[in-house]
Amino acid sequence: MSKNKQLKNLIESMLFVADSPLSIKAIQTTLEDDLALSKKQLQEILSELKQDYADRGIHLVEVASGFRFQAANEHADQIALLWKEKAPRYSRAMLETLALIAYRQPITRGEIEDIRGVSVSSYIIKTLQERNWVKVVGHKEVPGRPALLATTDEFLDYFSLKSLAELPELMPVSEINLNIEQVEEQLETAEA
Amino acid sequence: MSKNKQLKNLIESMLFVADSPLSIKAIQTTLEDDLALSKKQLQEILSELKQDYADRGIHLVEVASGFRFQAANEHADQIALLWKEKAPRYSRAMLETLALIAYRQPITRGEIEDIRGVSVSSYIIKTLQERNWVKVVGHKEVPGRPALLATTDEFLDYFSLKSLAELPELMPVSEINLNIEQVEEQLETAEA
Amino acid sequence: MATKNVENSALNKDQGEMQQQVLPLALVHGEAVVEKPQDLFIPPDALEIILEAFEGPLDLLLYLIRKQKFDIIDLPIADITHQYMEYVEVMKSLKLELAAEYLVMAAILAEIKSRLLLPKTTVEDDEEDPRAELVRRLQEYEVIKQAAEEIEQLPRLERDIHLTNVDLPESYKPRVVEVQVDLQDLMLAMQGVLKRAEAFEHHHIQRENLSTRERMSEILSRLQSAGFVEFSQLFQVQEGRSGVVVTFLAILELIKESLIECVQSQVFGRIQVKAV
Repeated sequence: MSKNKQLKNLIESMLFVADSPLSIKAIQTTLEDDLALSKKQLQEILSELKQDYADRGIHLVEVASGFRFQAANEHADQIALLWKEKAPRYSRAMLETLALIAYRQPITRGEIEDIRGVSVSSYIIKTLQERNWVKVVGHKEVPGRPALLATTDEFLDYFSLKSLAELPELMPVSEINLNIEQVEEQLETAEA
Repeated sequence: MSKNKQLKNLIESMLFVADSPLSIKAIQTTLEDDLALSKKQLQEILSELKQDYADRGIHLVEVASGFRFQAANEHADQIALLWKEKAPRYSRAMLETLALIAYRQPITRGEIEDIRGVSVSSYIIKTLQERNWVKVVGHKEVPGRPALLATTDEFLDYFSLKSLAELPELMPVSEINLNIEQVEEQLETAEA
Repeated sequence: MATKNVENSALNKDQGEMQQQVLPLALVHGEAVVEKPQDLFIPPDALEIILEAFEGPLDLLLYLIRKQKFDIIDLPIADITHQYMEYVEVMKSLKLELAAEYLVMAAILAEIKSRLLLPKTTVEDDEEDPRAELVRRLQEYEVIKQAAEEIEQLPRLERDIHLTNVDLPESYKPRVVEVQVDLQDLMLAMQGVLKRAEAFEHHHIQRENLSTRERMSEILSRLQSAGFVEFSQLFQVQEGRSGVVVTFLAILELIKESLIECVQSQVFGRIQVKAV
């Protein structure tokens, strides 16, 4: 391999490996112990590299702080699919709140909190409302007149349900529960 | 640009942008909604890409969990200059534990301790697990049901191996000469 | 160095006592010169360094056999035992666990020697050579020690292999990915709330006033006069969590004893409770 080709390969691999754009100055400084490179030399190499990648899947571009390789624009959409598996998931708090609204509607935020044993953040309610899955259907006639929450038709559409009656059946309480003996044992210990 | 060239560019940019090596299966799955790609098609594209980069500053290589781009070996020293921090060093205790897990997997911590003749600190096992090099693959059916440890694909990726079969060969026991004859001779002298 | 060691080793055999090597191994606190051990005896002041230099007694033993032509049989057992016992004192302030492993090895060697010194007639023929097990362990360890060195040499990420770092174009705006929710997840979440509300709350039971039996009676008398009562109506929010838990346990107990019945007229409808 020619000396020039070797030098070009070195610059190329540096640009690829660096975690931020590299300026001509930065390249010169990194290599100064081994090689004295003029600005002009580097500019030539960089323009050659730019040419090499002109019709490839990635391009060498110059941004404010230097040169970097980046994916070609035309593929960005499909590349984004790489992360589709990592699509955000709703937290347990979000799912449980939605479940309580779906199965126990209409329900107030306070009631949800009572059942879950922890407070429900406004963010959760807001997210569910923004997604058009949850709406306020009235106000409970108790002090403070808290909003009564219920699910929407969009919620049913999303889950391909014709009506709430099609929600999966919950296990009878006696089965969820459980291990009566164990609970009793603990209770006895607590009472003792 | 031809359709084939476009497809190649897309795969190229995906490989560059992905955070971890991409297997043929992973590429197929990512694009399945937009494009149906056969294994053969992808193999051809990958081998073309490998060829394209053969004499460049970076190469396309295959490791355990798929294909990735990495800097060509010959530039490693100079590229290392880009980073001031040193790569982590691993203690002998860590490496011996890792070697036992790699070569004798699945293995329990107790078995590692038996062979090394010293206890294995929890810190070592924890570090190996945190690095995702080692995982629990089951439990041995003996009292205490100790965890059975094995290596992961990330371990192979880290060391640029495609499979465990590529690990350096173990030294045959027959080559380990502990001078037992000599020892025996001396014993006879001592007994005489 | 190797030649010297052999000589030392030979001297050892002749005189049956400890010899110190000439070449320094390390500097301790800038001055003290520490020698690599010639047998399983380690000078107490060098103990810590030796323990760090070797991966354990097998490692040390391998070193001794290889470099010092150490003889596992011809050990001055009495001396070593005496000296090892001295460590126990020293180790009180150091890594006692590590020292213990060296002590075990010294004990194994002493046992091997004592068994070999027994008259042959008392040894059964089918009994294994006591050295065989030790040699097997040494070989097994040596294989792994070498393997670890090979792994250390393998080219690896961070040190020898550098990955490429390519980003998406800056102009690119990621598409908003809507969170996927599964109907099954929703149902499980609900099941989870119910289960946890029960499991979680009984931890907070205070051993006060509210006993389950008492509550069971209250519920029963209420049901007898009212017929159907909605499940949630049986709970008094004012009683706080411990009260709710006791009520819940009381209801479970009543169900278990077939004193009451829970009825759900619709799939997601409210649960009605009635006395049997």
